[in-house]
Amino acid sequence: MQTKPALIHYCELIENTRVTAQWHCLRLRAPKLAVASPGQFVHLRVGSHTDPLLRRPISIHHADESSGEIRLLVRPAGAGTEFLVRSKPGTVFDVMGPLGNGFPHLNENRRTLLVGGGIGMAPLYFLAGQRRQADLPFELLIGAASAAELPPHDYFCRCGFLPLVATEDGSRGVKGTAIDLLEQRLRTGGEAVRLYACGPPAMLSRVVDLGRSYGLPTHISLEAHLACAVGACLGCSFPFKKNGQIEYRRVCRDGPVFAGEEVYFET
Amino acid sequence: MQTKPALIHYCELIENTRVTAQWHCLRLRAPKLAVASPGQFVHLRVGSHTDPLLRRPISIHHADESSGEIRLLVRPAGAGTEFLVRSKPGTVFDVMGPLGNGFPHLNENRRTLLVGGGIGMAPLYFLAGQRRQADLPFELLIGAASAAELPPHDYFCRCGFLPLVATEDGSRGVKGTAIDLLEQRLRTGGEAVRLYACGPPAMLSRVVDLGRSYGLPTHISLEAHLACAVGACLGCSFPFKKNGQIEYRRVCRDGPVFAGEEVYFET
Amino acid sequence: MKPDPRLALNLAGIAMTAPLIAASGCYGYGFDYAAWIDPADWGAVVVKGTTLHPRVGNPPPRIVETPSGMLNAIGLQNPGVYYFLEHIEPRLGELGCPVIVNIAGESPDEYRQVAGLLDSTAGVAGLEINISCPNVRCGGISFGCDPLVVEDLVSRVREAYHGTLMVKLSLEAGSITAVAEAAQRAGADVLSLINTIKGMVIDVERRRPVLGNTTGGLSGPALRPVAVRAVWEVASAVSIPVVGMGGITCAADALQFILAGATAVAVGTANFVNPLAAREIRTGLQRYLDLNGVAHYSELIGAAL
Amino acid sequence: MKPDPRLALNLAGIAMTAPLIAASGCYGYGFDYAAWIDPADWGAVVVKGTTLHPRVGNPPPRIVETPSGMLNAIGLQNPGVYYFLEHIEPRLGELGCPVIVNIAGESPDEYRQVAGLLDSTAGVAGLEINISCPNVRCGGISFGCDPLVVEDLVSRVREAYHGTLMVKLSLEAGSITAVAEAAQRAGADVLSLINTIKGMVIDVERRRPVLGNTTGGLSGPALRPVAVRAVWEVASAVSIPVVGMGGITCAADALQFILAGATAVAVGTANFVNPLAAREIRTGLQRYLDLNGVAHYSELIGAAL
Ligand SMILES: Cc1cc2nc3c(=O)[nH]c(=O)nc-3n(C[C@H](O)[C@H](O)[C@H](O)COP(=O)(O)OP(=O)(O)OC[C@H]3O[C@@H](n4cnc5c(N)ncnc54)[C@H](O)[C@@H]3O)c2cc1C
Ligand SMILES: Cc1cc2nc3c(=O)[nH]c(=O)nc-3n(C[C@H](O)[C@H](O)[C@H](O)COP(=O)(O)OP(=O)(O)OC[C@H]3O[C@@H](n4cnc5c(N)ncnc54)[C@H](O)[C@@H]3O)c2cc1C
Ligand SMILES: Cc1cc2nc3c(=O)[nH]c(=O)nc-3n(C[C@H](O)[C@H](O)[C@H](O)COP(=O)(O)O)c2cc1C
Ligand SMILES: Cc1cc2nc3c(=O)[nH]c(=O)nc-3n(C[C@H](O)[C@H](O)[C@H](O)COP(=O)(O)O)c2cc1C
Ligand code: FES
Ligand code: FES
Repeated sequence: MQTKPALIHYCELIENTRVTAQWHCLRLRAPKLAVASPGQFVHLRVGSHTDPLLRRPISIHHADESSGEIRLLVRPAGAGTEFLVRSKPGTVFDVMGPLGNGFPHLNENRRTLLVGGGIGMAPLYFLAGQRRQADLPFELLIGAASAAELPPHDYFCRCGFLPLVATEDGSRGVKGTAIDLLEQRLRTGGEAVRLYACGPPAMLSRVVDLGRSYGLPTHISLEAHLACAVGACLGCSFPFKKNGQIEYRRVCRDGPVFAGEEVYFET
Repeated sequence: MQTKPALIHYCELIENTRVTAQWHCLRLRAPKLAVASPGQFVHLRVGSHTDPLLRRPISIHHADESSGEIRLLVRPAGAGTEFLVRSKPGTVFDVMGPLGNGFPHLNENRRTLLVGGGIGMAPLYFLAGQRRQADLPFELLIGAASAAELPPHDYFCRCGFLPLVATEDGSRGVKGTAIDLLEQRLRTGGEAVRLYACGPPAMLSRVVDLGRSYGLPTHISLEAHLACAVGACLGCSFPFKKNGQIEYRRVCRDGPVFAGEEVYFET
Repeated sequence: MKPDPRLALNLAGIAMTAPLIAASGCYGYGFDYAAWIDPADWGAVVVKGTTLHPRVGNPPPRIVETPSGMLNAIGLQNPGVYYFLEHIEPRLGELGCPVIVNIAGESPDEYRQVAGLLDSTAGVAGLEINISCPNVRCGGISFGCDPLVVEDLVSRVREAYHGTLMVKLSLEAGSITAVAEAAQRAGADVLSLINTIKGMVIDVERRRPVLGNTTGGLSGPALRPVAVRAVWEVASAVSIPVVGMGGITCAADALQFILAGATAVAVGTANFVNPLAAREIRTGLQRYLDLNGVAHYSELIGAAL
Repeated sequence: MKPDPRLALNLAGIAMTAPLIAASGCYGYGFDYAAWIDPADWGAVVVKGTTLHPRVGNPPPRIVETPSGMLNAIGLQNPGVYYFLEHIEPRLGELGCPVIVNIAGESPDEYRQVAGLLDSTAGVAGLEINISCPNVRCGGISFGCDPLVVEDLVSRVREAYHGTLMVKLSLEAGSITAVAEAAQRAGADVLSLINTIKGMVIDVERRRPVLGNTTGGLSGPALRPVAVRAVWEVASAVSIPVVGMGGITCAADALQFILAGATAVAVGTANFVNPLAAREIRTGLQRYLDLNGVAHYSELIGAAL
């Protein structure tokens, strides 16, 4: 029997910082997970009893091989995410990962647009950092309801980039949605070559439409309720259209990142 | 509608101290519960999800009206008690109580013997303290497997009494069980008037037998798996023999303290 | 609590201030919690299963916790209907809300007799016929699985009893809708479901079942999705009102049953965890009506079908 | 893991290193976890339900969590038996443990056809006939509730298939023991139980069922006490071996089923929570045998009856 890589990692929480009115950034000691690439995720146990039962998927928000650390950005939505944001440093999490395909990291030296809606910015922040390090051009566009739901400026500064921001109430950046911002940047920002996006389905569907109009390929990260997270249970299937036929693909294993053009958004 | 006393109390954990190899003493701010009498218990939620589901009953180990505090002595036995012993000061517990009848507190100025087997000492410590304060004579007899399973001397000193101790391995006090110790004290300790006991069923059954032989009334505190803890569900019934017929009484409401002579110990 | 007209209902003749019922076997005769909690927080209370003759019940242990649930095997311990009529029924008025008596018997005739004795008693607003208890032969599931047996049994009780008649269904019938339809045909005014499902826990150290009775009935949140589905099926099949229960702990849980077709809900196990459940669910329902601009909760009945 | 002879068994012709099976639908075709975990940690793997024709499956959401459990409504998504034979079966040897194929059909004849196609294929050690899936008409519970229907269906499959034949039972039959006996009469070598129980969760904000399919099957620890009871009843009624499942998460849970009469156990949902379950349960069983001085686990089968 050859030795196989571990699927489960026991990772100590080093720091838990509130970065918006609601979101927390969790820094974990996780040397084996720090090799992950943007768009991949981890799947965490959220308690030691049978309720809550299933693990919860969280995107890798940042990974640093040299320090052996990863960061997660968590928005409390229910029992599982609340368990995470309430955890104290020193807690050891039971973490599966890294999972999923991740964003294709293309070395194109051309402008790409990264669009994050709400907590969907988490994996794009990681992708942005990677492009920044490789000195590849990009713009990170982020939408939120209001300034209170966005991390402060210096959250991004330390990675050497600043996002363009849209808030629905106009309390920071452009007044409008991430889509409004994207339209603006497509119209006025010079030639773009590719769109990456993560956020609510309605937003993703609009990103794909815009990509189509501008003839740009889109790479979108989908969400679904996950059980196994490795492709075994077919619980996370999302519809795709192939030759006019619906077929289901697994968000956890075939994705979470898909070519936007192939996704079938029900209307 | 007249106002009724509250059944649920939200009590802050002030201090959580390990007092034996395993047991923890939890000090709670609980002014409304501090009126409780020895032998009564509280019924605590042990988590905020549905597993573990039911509350867990714990005897009141000490109650002090003046400070508005109560203490619980907890032996980790499973998920519920482990939740309690792992809780950090500042945690607010959801506590039902005070519940149950408690030990009859008789002002007899005659020697009574209080027999605690293992964690069963918890409520007897409270009773002993009460008798000490009222300057009524008593002996507290405690049995355990070994010294490591007993609180240290000064745990008792500060209440102004010292228990007589039996350990099965002889590592502290008399070598033997609480029953061996009781037999010895009955034989040699001068006239006793009444026995109080709490501990495993086999021990209680022996205490009742000894009470019968010596013509002494026994008051024993029983345990059962509880659900409602107020007498509504009949889940905690324990068999009694009345006129040769089995009848069931509710540990939570009719007890947990019963006249030992009436309990039907199956053999 | 101040009654909210948006929650009031008349359940086949029983006027209730809210569609919230304390489930049988989980609230005694209504008095056990009364030192602390107003029983009228409920729209109605269903009291412990009552039989013709007194029953001592099953040997302990009678309960054991399971993941998000519990098994019970009380064995219908009760002092019998005569004792009930003499000592308990006269006091039921104190509770301040309608009382429904859950009844069981060892034969259809015993059911009929108990029902007849409870007919037109002042303290009793209605009966719930338990044909779905998994723990005893008496009142047992044996009566509740076959539509023909159910129709016969309910018809006999119907003849003897003139108040509101509720029939409590089990999921263990081959077809719960066939049993529901049979009960409706036989004259039931209301159906209530679900009763517990038979389960078992083994103590692996002792290598013996934990419960004195070997098996017991599963209740609590573990059961909830199965109960919601059963209510949805039954409410779609019958025209009489349905009382839904099984694992309800909060207003959102209660709403699931109402949206699935229940006219009212009952709460059992959750009382043990949170004795303030009735009050909190009531408040939670009010908040939902507020937030969603619903004029009366009945607009929600079956809205998810 | 080093095989422990105290755990080895032959399940009606299938040699297994331990009485531990990956449950159908929860372990794909055995390859999904294989990058990290040795499939041979299991005594055998049951692969996803396979049908004559490919099936796209149900619309999402397909899963929803419930208290200590989950509902699934996958809808038997699978590429069909021909694809299976061409692309998957030839690779099954890589898994390093026996593989059992779970089959379903829209008619008894479809079951027979699928079974015939899988007969004497090298990679397949046995079949599990799914007559208890609550999520589809195909393979559905409709086949699994009536003893006569079951006897007919199993007989036909038995004629077409000469390897080890397992029949998977549902609790939703009126009488699970009657169905079990029918399957035994028709020539089943092994019975496996329980499949999921139909449930439903309603999203109270949207006032709609959460699942795309409206209902789904409940699995996980919530179900366990009911599953243990069913195994205990069936194992007492038949003479062929029983594979027990439903909510097993650890060695103690597995032992409950074995003590209730199961010759082996299967684990589904727990894999999602703890992908190391097979290995940990195996180790836990060994520790139990050590501590209790048991020479072979089979001494424990039915020991709590
Ligand atoms: C690949 C992937 C990456 C993700 N990355 C992040 C991240 O970086 N940060 C973050 O905060 N969240 C992320 N999520 C979402 C996160 O997993 C869910 O919010 C979480 O599982 C909800 O669990 P809960 O117990 O907190 O809430 P629950 O009580 O389970 O659910 C709360 C609400 O969220 C819905 N919900 C539950 N699970 C999901 C899900 N998987 N997708 C969409 N809705 C769901 C429920 O239906 C409910 O309405 C990601 C999800 C996926 C699939
Ligand atoms: C009136 C009363 C007073 C009590 N006082 C104390 C006390 O002061 N300190 C203390 O540490 N414990 C006390 N107990 C016992 C305590 O309630 C149980 O140990 C606890 O409920 C076990 O829960 P768990 O989740 O930790 O373990 P579980 O996992 O639920 O159970 C662990 C083991 O304990 C058994 N068990 C569970 N509940 C009970 C019970 N109620 N009685 C007996 N065995 C049980 C189980 O069968 C199992 O073998 C008291 C019990 C009663 C009824
Ligand atoms: C301890 C206990 C005792 C019960 N006794 C009865 C009974 O006497 N008659 C009856 O019809 N149902 C009885 N039930 C079933 C409940 O009324 C209810 O149908 C079931 O528990 C499901 O609801 P729950 O999950 O809210 O508890 C009992 C349930 C419990 C937990
Ligand atoms: C996601 C999922 C898919 C399943 N698919 C199948 C299937 O295709 N065929 C089948 O017979 N059982 C299927 N089952 C049922 C399981 O094999 C098992 O009987 C059930 O889940 C109970 O076991 P558990 O609680 O350990 O999961 C499935 C269960 C789950 C959770
Ligand atoms: S979550 Fe199991 S296949 Fe995706
Ligand atoms: S625990 Fe309910 S009556 Fe005692």
